Amino acid sequence: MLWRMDPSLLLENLRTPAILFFVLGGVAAILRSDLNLPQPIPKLLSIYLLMAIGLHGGVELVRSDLDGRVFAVLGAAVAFSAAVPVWTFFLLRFKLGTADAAAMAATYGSISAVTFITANNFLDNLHHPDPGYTAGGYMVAAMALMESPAIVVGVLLARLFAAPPTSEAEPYAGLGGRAPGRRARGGAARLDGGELFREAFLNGAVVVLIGSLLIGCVIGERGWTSVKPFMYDPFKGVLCLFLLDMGLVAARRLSDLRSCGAWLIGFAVVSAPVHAALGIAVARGLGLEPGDALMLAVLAGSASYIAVPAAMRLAVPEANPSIYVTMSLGVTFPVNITVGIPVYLAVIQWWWS
Amino acid sequence: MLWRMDPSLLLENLRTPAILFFVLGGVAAILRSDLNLPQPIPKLLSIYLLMAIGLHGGVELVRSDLDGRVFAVLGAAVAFSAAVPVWTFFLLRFKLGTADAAAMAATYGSISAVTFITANNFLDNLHHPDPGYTAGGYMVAAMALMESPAIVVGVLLARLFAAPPTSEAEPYAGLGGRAPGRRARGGAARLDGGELFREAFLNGAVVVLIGSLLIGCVIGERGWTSVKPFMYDPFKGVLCLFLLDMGLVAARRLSDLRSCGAWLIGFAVVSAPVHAALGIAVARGLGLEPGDALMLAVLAGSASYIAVPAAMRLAVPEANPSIYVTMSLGVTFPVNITVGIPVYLAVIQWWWS
Amino acid sequence: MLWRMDPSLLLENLRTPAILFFVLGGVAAILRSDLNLPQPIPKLLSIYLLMAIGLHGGVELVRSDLDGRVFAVLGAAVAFSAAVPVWTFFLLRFKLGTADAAAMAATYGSISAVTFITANNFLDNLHHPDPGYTAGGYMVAAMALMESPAIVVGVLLARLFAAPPTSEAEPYAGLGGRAPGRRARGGAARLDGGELFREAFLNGAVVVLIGSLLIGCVIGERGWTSVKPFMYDPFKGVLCLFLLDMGLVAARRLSDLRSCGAWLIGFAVVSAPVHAALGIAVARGLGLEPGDALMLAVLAGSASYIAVPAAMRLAVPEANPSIYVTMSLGVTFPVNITVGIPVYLAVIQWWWS
Amino acid sequence: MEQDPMREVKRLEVVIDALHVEAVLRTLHDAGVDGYTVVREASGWGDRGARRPDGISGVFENCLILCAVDPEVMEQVTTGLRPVLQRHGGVALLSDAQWITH
Amino acid sequence: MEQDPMREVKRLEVVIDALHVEAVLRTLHDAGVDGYTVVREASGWGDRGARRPDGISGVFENCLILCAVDPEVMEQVTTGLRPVLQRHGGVALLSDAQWITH
Amino acid sequence: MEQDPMREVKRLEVVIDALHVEAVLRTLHDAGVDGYTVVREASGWGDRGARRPDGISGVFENCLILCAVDPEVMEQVTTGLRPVLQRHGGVALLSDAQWITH
Ligand SMILES: Nc1ncnc2c1ncn2[C@@H]1O[C@H](COP(=O)(O)O)[C@@H](O)[C@H]1O
Ligand SMILES: Nc1ncnc2c1ncn2[C@@H]1O[C@H](COP(=O)(O)O)[C@@H](O)[C@H]1O
Ligand SMILES: Nc1ncnc2c1ncn2[C@@H]1O[C@H](COP(=O)(O)O)[C@@H](O)[C@H]1O
Ligand code: NA
Ligand code: NA
Ligand code: NA
Repeated sequence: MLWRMDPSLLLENLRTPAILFFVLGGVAAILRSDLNLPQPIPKLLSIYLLMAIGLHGGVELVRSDLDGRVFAVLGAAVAFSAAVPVWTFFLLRFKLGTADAAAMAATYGSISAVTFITANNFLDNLHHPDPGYTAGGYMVAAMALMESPAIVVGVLLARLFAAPPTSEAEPYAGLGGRAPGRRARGGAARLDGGELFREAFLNGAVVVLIGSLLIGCVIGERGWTSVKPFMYDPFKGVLCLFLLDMGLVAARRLSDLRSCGAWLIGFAVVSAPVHAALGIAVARGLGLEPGDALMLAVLAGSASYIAVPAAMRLAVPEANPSIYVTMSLGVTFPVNITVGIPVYLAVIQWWWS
Repeated sequence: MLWRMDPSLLLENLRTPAILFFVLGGVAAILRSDLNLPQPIPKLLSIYLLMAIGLHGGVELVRSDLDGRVFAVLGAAVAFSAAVPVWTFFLLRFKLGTADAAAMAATYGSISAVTFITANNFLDNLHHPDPGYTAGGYMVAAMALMESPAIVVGVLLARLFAAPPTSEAEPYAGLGGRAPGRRARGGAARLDGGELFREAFLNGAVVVLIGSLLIGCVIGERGWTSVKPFMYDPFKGVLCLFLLDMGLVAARRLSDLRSCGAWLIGFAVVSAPVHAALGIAVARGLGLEPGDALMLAVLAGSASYIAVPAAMRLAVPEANPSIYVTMSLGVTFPVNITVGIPVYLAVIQWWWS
Repeated sequence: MLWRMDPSLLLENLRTPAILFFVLGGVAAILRSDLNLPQPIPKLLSIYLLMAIGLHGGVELVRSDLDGRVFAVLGAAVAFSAAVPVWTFFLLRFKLGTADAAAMAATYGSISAVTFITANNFLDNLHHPDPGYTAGGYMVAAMALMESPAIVVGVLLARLFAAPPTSEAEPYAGLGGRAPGRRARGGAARLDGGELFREAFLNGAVVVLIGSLLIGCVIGERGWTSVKPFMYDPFKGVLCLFLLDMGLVAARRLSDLRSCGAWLIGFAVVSAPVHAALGIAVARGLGLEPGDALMLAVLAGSASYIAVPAAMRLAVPEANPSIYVTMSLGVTFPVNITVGIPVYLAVIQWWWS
Repeated sequence: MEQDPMREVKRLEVVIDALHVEAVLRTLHDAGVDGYTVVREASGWGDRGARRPDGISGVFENCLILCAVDPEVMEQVTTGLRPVLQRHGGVALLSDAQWITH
Repeated sequence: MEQDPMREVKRLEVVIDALHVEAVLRTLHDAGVDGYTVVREASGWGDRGARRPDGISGVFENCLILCAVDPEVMEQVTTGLRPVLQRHGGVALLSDAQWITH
Repeated sequence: MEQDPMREVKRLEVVIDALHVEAVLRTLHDAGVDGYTVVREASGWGDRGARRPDGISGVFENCLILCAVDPEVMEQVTTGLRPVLQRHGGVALLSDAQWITH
C-alpha cells in the first residue's frame, strides 16, 4: 500500500509556495542568517489567518446543509481532544515528570491551526475535480472545538498526579541548572477554576477563531463579498510569509532538542502519523468524504503551540516550555506539513477507493 | 417619526462584518480574554485607513464637478469644529475644571476618522440604487479640515480661563491620588504658538489624511488604478481587523468609567445625537444629498481620540487623558457606530422624503 | 541631447503615487510632524517587497528563454559590484579615513532594492507599447548577485589599508566628541572569514531575495496564480506606504548632513549619474533592451542601506554609520528615485534611437 | 520647594515571565507602593534556559518591572514577592536610590 | 589601561510620558551630560492612573530614560529636570554607579 | 526559608549597539554569570552621535543588558567586557544590589 504510494502527492506538496517558504525559513535559520520577523508581525499574521479561516468557515457552514453527520464529526473532534491527552500522559510519564507529561499531553491533544490551514491550502492547490476533496466549513468548527478540551484534561491530570505539596517537587528538566532551592514548586492546585476556564476557552487565538466563525455565519453572502478581497484573496500569500517565520522559529528551536533526548523526539515524530491514522479510521467510520477525512487526520495528528503553552504556563508552571514548545513547534509541525499531509491523503485515497 | 423608524437599518448595520468584529473585540475584553493587537499594529492599520480614505477622497474629488455648494460644506465643517468646543466648554465647566473641560471641548469639536469610515462602509453596503446615497469626495476634505480647528479653540479656551499661575492649580481629577505637591500645574501658557500650530496641523494623522487627499487629486485615473488593489479593495476587510482592536481598547477603557461619573457619561452619550442632529439640519439647509448629510452628521457627532489627545497632552498637560480619551473612545465611539449611524440615516430619510 | 530632454518623463515620474508619498514623507519630516512608522512595520514592508520582487522575478525568469546574453548581464553585474568599490575607495581616501572610505565604497558598490523596485514601477506605469520597455526576470537575479561582492571587497580594502594595530587609530569622524581614549580601534582584522561570509551572503535581505527568486523558479504558473493576489496585486500600493516611511527616514537623516561636509554630499549626488552612465554604456555594449538597460543603470547608480550597513557594523566597526547611511539613504536614494530614473531613461531613449 | 528635594527610596527591579507580570503588580499594589513601570518584550537567560520571544508561541517573553518603593513598605513587598518568584521563577534586585521629588 | 578603570557616576533614571521625552533629553543635553539611553513603550501606573499604551490613541505610553551623569553636572541636571517633572508628572530616580571605562 | 533572604550582588548594565549584544552575552556567559536580561529597541545618544532605530537600515538600534553578577566573578566579567566596549563603543555601569532569593 504505502510503499507503493504515488510520490507525486509528496512532490506536489513540496512545490507549494507556502511549504517552500517554510523550507527557506528553516534553511536560513540553520545557516544562521540574521533574518527574522520581530514581534508583533507574527501575531498580526496569525490573527489574520485565524480570522480569515474562521470567517470563511462560517460562511461555508451556512452554505452547506447540515445533517446529523456534522454533529457526529464535532462530537468525535471533542472526544479526540479529550482522550488523546490521557494515553499520551501515561505513556510519557515513563520518561517525564508529572508536570511535563501533563503539559505534553495537553499539547498533543490540542491542535495546530496552521497545520490545518496548510492542509486546506494543499487540498485547494490540488484542484481535484471531485468536490469531496474540499473541506467542509464545519471542519473549522471542529478545529475550534478541539483547542480547549485538551487543556482542561491536561491540567486535571497534572493536579491528580501532582506530588504532595510538602515534598520537594520533581527536579526541573531545565537547561540552566542553578541551585535547586530556586526552583518552582508544585503549585498547580492554586489556580482556581475561573482562571483555568479563561485560559482554556478565552485564549486570544480561540476567541478570534470562534468569533470569526460565528460572524461568518451571520454576515451573509453580501457581507462576505465585501471583505473577501482582504479575508480570502491574499490568504495563500500571507500563509507564505507566516510559514517563512515558522521555518525560522522551528529551526531555531532545534538547538533545544539536544537536551530533550531521543526518546521524546521519537514520540514527537511518531505521534503525528499514529494519531492521524486514528483520525482517518474515525473519519472512515463516520463515512466522511476524503477532504474532511484529511482535515480530521491533520487535527488529530497536530500539536498546539499557541493556546496550550499560554494555558500551561499559568496552570502548570512547573512544566518546562522548552520541552513542549520545542516538540510541537520544532518536530511535529514540520513533520506534518512537509511529509504528513500528503501521506495522510495518500492513505485516504487508498482506503476510500 | 423616530419611534416609527424602520428597524431594518439598525439590523443591517449590526450585521456589517466590521461592526460585528467591533462587538467581538468588546466581548473578548469584557470576558477578560488575553486577546490584543500590540503596537504598532494599530498604528499601521490606522495609517493605512487614513491613506486609503484620503487617496480615494482625492480621486473622487477630481472626478466630481465642484460647485459652490462644496465650499459651503467645507465652510460649515470648519465652523462646526470651531464652534462646538465653545458651548461644550461652558457646559462642562459646571462639572469639570478648566483644563479638563477645555480638553473635552476640543475632543468633541474634532472628529473621529474611523466613525466616518464606518459610516461610509455602512452606506456602501446598503447598495442603495439612488446615487445620492454615496458620500462625495469633498466630505473627506471636510473631515480633514475639521481635525484641527477644535484643537486651537480648545487650547485658547484653556488659556483664557486658566487659573492665575501663582495659585495652586485645580485639584487633579486623576485616579491615583498622591500628595498634591507632586501635581502638574497650570502651564498651558508656556507652550509657544509654533508648537501649538505643529500639534494642531502637523499631527501624523492629519498629515497622512491631507497628504493622501492631495496625492489623490493629482495621480489621475491611471495612478489610482495602479494602487487600487492595495488602497481600495481590501479596505473593508482591514476595517474589520481595526474595529476588532477598537472593540478591545474601548471595552478596556470602560474600567475607567467609574471614576468619571454618570454626568460625564451622560454627556458623552447625548452629545453624539445632539451634534449629529445639528449636522443634519445644516446639511438640509445646504441642500445636500442624503449620503453627504449622513457624513456631516457623523463628523459633527463624533469625537476625536487620536489627533486631539496628542495635542492636548502637550498643550494642556493638566487635563487628564483618562477622562477625555475614555469618553470619546469608550462611550461616544461605540454609540455612534452601533446605533448612531443607522439612526441618523433614518432621520435623514424621514426628513428628506 | 539631455538639455533637449523631453520633461514629460520627469513629470510622469513625479506623478507616480509612490514618489508622491515619498515626497509627502519628506515634507512631513521637514515640517517636524510627529508622523512615523515604528519598527517593525518598515521591516515587514521591506521583507514583503523583497519576497514579492524575488518571486515575480523567478516566475519571469522561467518564462523567458535564457540565452548567453543573460549570463553576460549577470557577469557584468557582479563585476560592477566588485569594481565600483575599488575606485570609490581610492577617491574617498583623499577626504576620509580608511575605515569610512571602505564602508562608503562597499555602500556604493552594492545596490538599493527599493530603487530597483521604484524604477520597475516607473517602467510599468509608462505602459509603453514596446515590450522592450519591461525589465526581464533575470534583472532581479542580477540585483541579488550585486548585493554581496561589494561587501567582501569593502572589507578587504579596510584590512589591506588599515593602520598598523599598535598606533592609535584614525580619529573617529563621529558627532559626539568625547575623550579619544574611549574610541573604537582598528579591529577589522579580528573578524574571521566565516563571519564575514555570513554577513555578506546570509544577510536577511539577501536571503529573502535569493530564496524567493529560487522559489519563484519552481512553483510554476499554478503556484504563482495562487499567491498573486498577495504577492503581486497590492505591490504598488505597499510601495507607496514604504516610500512614505523612506521619505520620513531620509529627511530625518538630513540633520546629520552638516557634519559630513559638502565634498561628501557632492560625491553622493554625482556618483549616482556617473555610475548609472557606466551601467548604460555596458548595457549598450551588451545589446540590452531599454528596460533592462534602465535596471542596470539603476543598480549601478544606487547605494545600499540595508545589507551593507549591517555587514560594515560588524566587519569595520571603526567606520561611522552616520556617514555611509546618511549618504546612501539621505542623498543618493532621493536623487535616484525623483530625478535619476527618468533622466536615465531619457538618456537610454536618446542613445538607443 | 515646600518639600525635601530628595527622598530615600528602595529601587526594586523584577524580571519575570510576561505572563506573571500581573501577579507581581498585584503584589506590589497590595503592599502599598504608589507606582510602577513595566517594560515588555525583554529576552533573557536564566535557570529556565534561554528566553527569547519567538513571536509564534509567545512563550519565551520576559518583562522588566521597575518600582520605587518607600522603605516603610519594603518589608511587605518582599514578603509578598517571594512566593510569586518561588512559583514562577524570575529575578528580583533591590538597591538604594533617591527620588528627585518636585 | 591608560585611564582609571572605573569612574564614579550618578545613575539617573526617568520614567515619563512618551510625549515629554524630548523635553527631558533637551534638559539633560543642556546640563552637559555626554550620553543617554531611551527605552520606549513602557507601561506603568502612578498618580495619573494606569498608563498602558492602547495603540489607538497613543496616549498612555511611558518611556524610560537612563543616563550616567558626571557628579559635577548633577546639580544642573536636577535643577533642569524639576520643572519638567512638575509640569508633566513622571518619576526620577538617582543612584550611585561606577562606569567601567575602557 | 532555607537560605539567606538576600544576597549581595553586583548589578551590571550595558548599553550597546544591537549587533554586538551577542558578543557581550558570550563574555558574560564565559565569565560564569548565571543569567541576564536583554531589552531591545532602545535609542540613545553618545560618542557616536544619536542612535535612533530608523527601521529601514536597522543601524541605529541599541540594546540594554542587565545582569546580576556574583561579586566573585565580577573580575572576570570586567576583564572580558573591556575589549568589547573598546571595540564597539557602548556604556557599562556597575552598582550594588541585593538579590531577593527565594
Ligand atoms: N543573574 C541574572 N541577571 C539578570 N537577569 C537574570 C538573571 N538570572 C535570570 N535573569 C532573568 O530572569 C529570567 C527568569 O529567570 P529564571 O527563572 O532563572 O529562568 C531570565 O530569563 C532572565 O531574563
Ligand atoms: N513608584 C514608582 N516606581 C516606578 N515607576 C513609577 C512610580 N510612580 C510612577 N511611576 C511611573 O511614572 C509614570 C508617571 O507617573 P505619574 O506622573 O505619577 O502618573 C507612571 O505611569 C509609572 O510608569
Ligand atoms: N552617559 C550615558 N548614559 C546613558 N547611556 C549612554 C551614555 N553614553 C552613551 N550611552 C548609550 O550608549 C550608546 C553607545 O554609546 P557611544 O558608544 O558613546 O555612542 C549610546 O547610543 C547611548 O544609548
Ligand atoms: Na492533536
Ligand atoms: Na465632532
Ligand atoms: Na551601486
